[in-house]
Amino acid sequence: MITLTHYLVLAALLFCIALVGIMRRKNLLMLFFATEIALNAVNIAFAAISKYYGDLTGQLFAFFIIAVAASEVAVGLGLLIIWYKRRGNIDLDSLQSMKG
Amino acid sequence: MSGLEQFKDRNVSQNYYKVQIEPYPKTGWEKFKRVLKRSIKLELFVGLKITLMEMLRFNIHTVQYPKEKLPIGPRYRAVHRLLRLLESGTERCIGCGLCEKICISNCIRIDTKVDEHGRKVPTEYTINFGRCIFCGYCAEVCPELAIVHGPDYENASEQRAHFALKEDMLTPLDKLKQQQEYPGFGAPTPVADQRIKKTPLAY
Amino acid sequence: MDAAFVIATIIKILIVLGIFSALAGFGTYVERKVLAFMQRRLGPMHVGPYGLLQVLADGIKLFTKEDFIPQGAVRPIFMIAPVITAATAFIAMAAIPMFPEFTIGGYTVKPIISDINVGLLFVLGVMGAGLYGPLLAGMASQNKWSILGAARTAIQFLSYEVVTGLSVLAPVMIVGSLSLIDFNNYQAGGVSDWLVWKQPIAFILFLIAGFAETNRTPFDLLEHEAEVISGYATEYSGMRWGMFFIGEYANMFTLGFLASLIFLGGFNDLWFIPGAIAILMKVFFIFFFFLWTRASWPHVRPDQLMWLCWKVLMPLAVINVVITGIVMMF
Amino acid sequence: MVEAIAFYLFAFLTVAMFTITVMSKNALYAMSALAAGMIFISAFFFLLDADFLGVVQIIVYSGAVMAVYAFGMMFLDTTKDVKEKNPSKKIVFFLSGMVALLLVLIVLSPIVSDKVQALYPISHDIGNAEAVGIVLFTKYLVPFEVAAIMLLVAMIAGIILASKRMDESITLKIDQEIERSKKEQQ
Repeated sequence: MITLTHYLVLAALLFCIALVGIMRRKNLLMLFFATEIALNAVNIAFAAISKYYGDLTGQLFAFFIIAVAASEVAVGLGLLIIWYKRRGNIDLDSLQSMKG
Repeated sequence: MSGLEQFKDRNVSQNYYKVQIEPYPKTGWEKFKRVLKRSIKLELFVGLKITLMEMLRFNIHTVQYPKEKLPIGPRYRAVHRLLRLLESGTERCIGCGLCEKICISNCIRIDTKVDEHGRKVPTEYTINFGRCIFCGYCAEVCPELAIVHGPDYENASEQRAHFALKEDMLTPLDKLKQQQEYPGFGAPTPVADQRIKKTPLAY
Repeated sequence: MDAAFVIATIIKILIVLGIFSALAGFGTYVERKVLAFMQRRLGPMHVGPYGLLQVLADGIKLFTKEDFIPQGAVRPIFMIAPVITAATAFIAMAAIPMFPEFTIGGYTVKPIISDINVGLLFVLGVMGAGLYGPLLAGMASQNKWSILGAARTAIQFLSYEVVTGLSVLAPVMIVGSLSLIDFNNYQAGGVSDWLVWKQPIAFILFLIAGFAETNRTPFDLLEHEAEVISGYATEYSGMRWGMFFIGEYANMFTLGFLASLIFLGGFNDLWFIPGAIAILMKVFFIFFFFLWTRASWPHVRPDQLMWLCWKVLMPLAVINVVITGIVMMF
Repeated sequence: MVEAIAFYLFAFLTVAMFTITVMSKNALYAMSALAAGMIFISAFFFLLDADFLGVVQIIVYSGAVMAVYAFGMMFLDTTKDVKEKNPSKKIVFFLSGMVALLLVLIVLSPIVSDKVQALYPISHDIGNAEAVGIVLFTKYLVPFEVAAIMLLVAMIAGIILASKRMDESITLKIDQEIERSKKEQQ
């Protein structure tokens, strides 16, 4: 029998994978990938909680998270394109030009 | 072969007609008018109608090539032929090497020797058909009308070297009777005599 | 979850896979013949009677051809990309009711592999996920033409998915369900009940977007020979290339079934024609329409494609949805 | 039984795919593994009776978001390895601490959850899509509108950001510009 804890552990596991990715990646695009994993992990947790408590709020939160992710992609990719045009690469280290 | 006569008529220019091209719309209003005209006349569906009518009419023009063939022009430039003299059957080529010299893709090779009658004959005559562009210069330059372009255009083979050796091109002795005089490219036309103007000896 | 259900599902899956793979091959033959007739040609004539065995010859050729992988390519992705195209095309068929229910030996067969209540969205979503085939193929090929094809895949499929979704939204509002069986039952009352009369704009938009999503001719910019050699499929050979085409033809049939189920009355009886034959006729008419336009209409440029999608089709779709909503409110 | 098998299968698949995404040096592997993982996650939603959410996951995430990322990936050479930074010890300790905390919270959650009341209970008479719609357009109408406005803002922002100086070529730079960008980088 699969319980809520199973789903929560899975979500936590995926979230940790995403955290590892965020720590590790230097490339801006790959960093975005890791954040998408984190959002998805949370979505699983929300859907599972929604099912096991018989409450639709969790699913609705998942919808809103998906909407946030979609808008994040639009804006993030636009910024990324601008940065690429200016610098010719999308390394995170090159974003430090404002540092004194 | 009947029904293919219409393809022989290559003089198509009499059926040309000029397409009237409308001036390209510049302002937005003109563009809008064009869109309106096109959509009300449903130009896209006119195209669909034409193709559908063609399909229903079933007016097929395919020539199923290996089974039926279109006639080729009498002076078509296909694989070369080396001709023989009709009476004696000896080779016409005198090994002068003009074709070798004029060949623009540099694909003809001749090796000659002087035979027992004191006559120069080619021992080797090869054309590299990987390089030959069938321009016809060799046939045009040949003073003895020995090399001509034959009508055989179906030259598929396992090897590139086929058709290219002297034995392949030369008329076999037993087929000497069937060798038509000057059939192909490089020979004078049948009415050449009437066309030739005598060169005056003194100006 | 009894054993009979599992066995029936497996049999249905096998039948769908077998029939549609074969139909994809036969589709190429029909396409070549129809195009040839429209262009005053004969098409394939040599292999078998009227060239019927040409399909077989092509199949043998594809299977025995060398499976070539370029040196610089990303091997696993390159190898898996055609499978994605074929697989998504067949997965999309899982939620499509192909025929009316019938009974064999006392066992009622539902000719749908999985009746989920969001069937329509599922089909559209999986067909949308099919864009990964050309996309990954183009990006993994290490070829400039391929990457151009992949970029075109991304913009074209992404843009037209919006139009497909919005155009289907208005019929969904009228029927009030996302299940394709409900769509079919809504139009049970004969030709006058067909949704195409209530939603003509949605039907036209859906068809146009369908052309773009199945990569058919007025919009087949992914592999427009004159511009990008063969687009994403430039480096492919043999059966991997063949799988792209099985996927493309399967998608054409999926779209045919979708359009006939949503707009053209589905598998309801048509006058005296039984429902199963009626839907087959509709699907084959749409398939024929695909070929017909291919013979008649020219390609569009990529910028015209984007212009058409975002400045013409999408506003039309949105206006259509709004008007449908207003009409339904009163 | 079937549910357990499906859960473990898809759990394994998603974890494997996301691990590839995070660990792979090749951007193309990362992208395709992420897309596959997104689709596998929709399987969990189907398992959890959230059909509509599952389909939205396939359409929005795999269909749109990942395709846009793939479009962004055309800037990278997909066959080249991606450079990475090495995280410091502190971050690793922090991460493991976070994991421990999360696990404690997860194990504690059933104790807390006994007191939770369902605010918008799932009714099984109507389908998932209808149920979601009813709650979304009554109780959550304002957040829904706000989300719509946010998407609109994001769309406009994306268009403006990406189309700025679109007429300038990024591959065919004139020499002065190349010199200038070299100086900037120094």
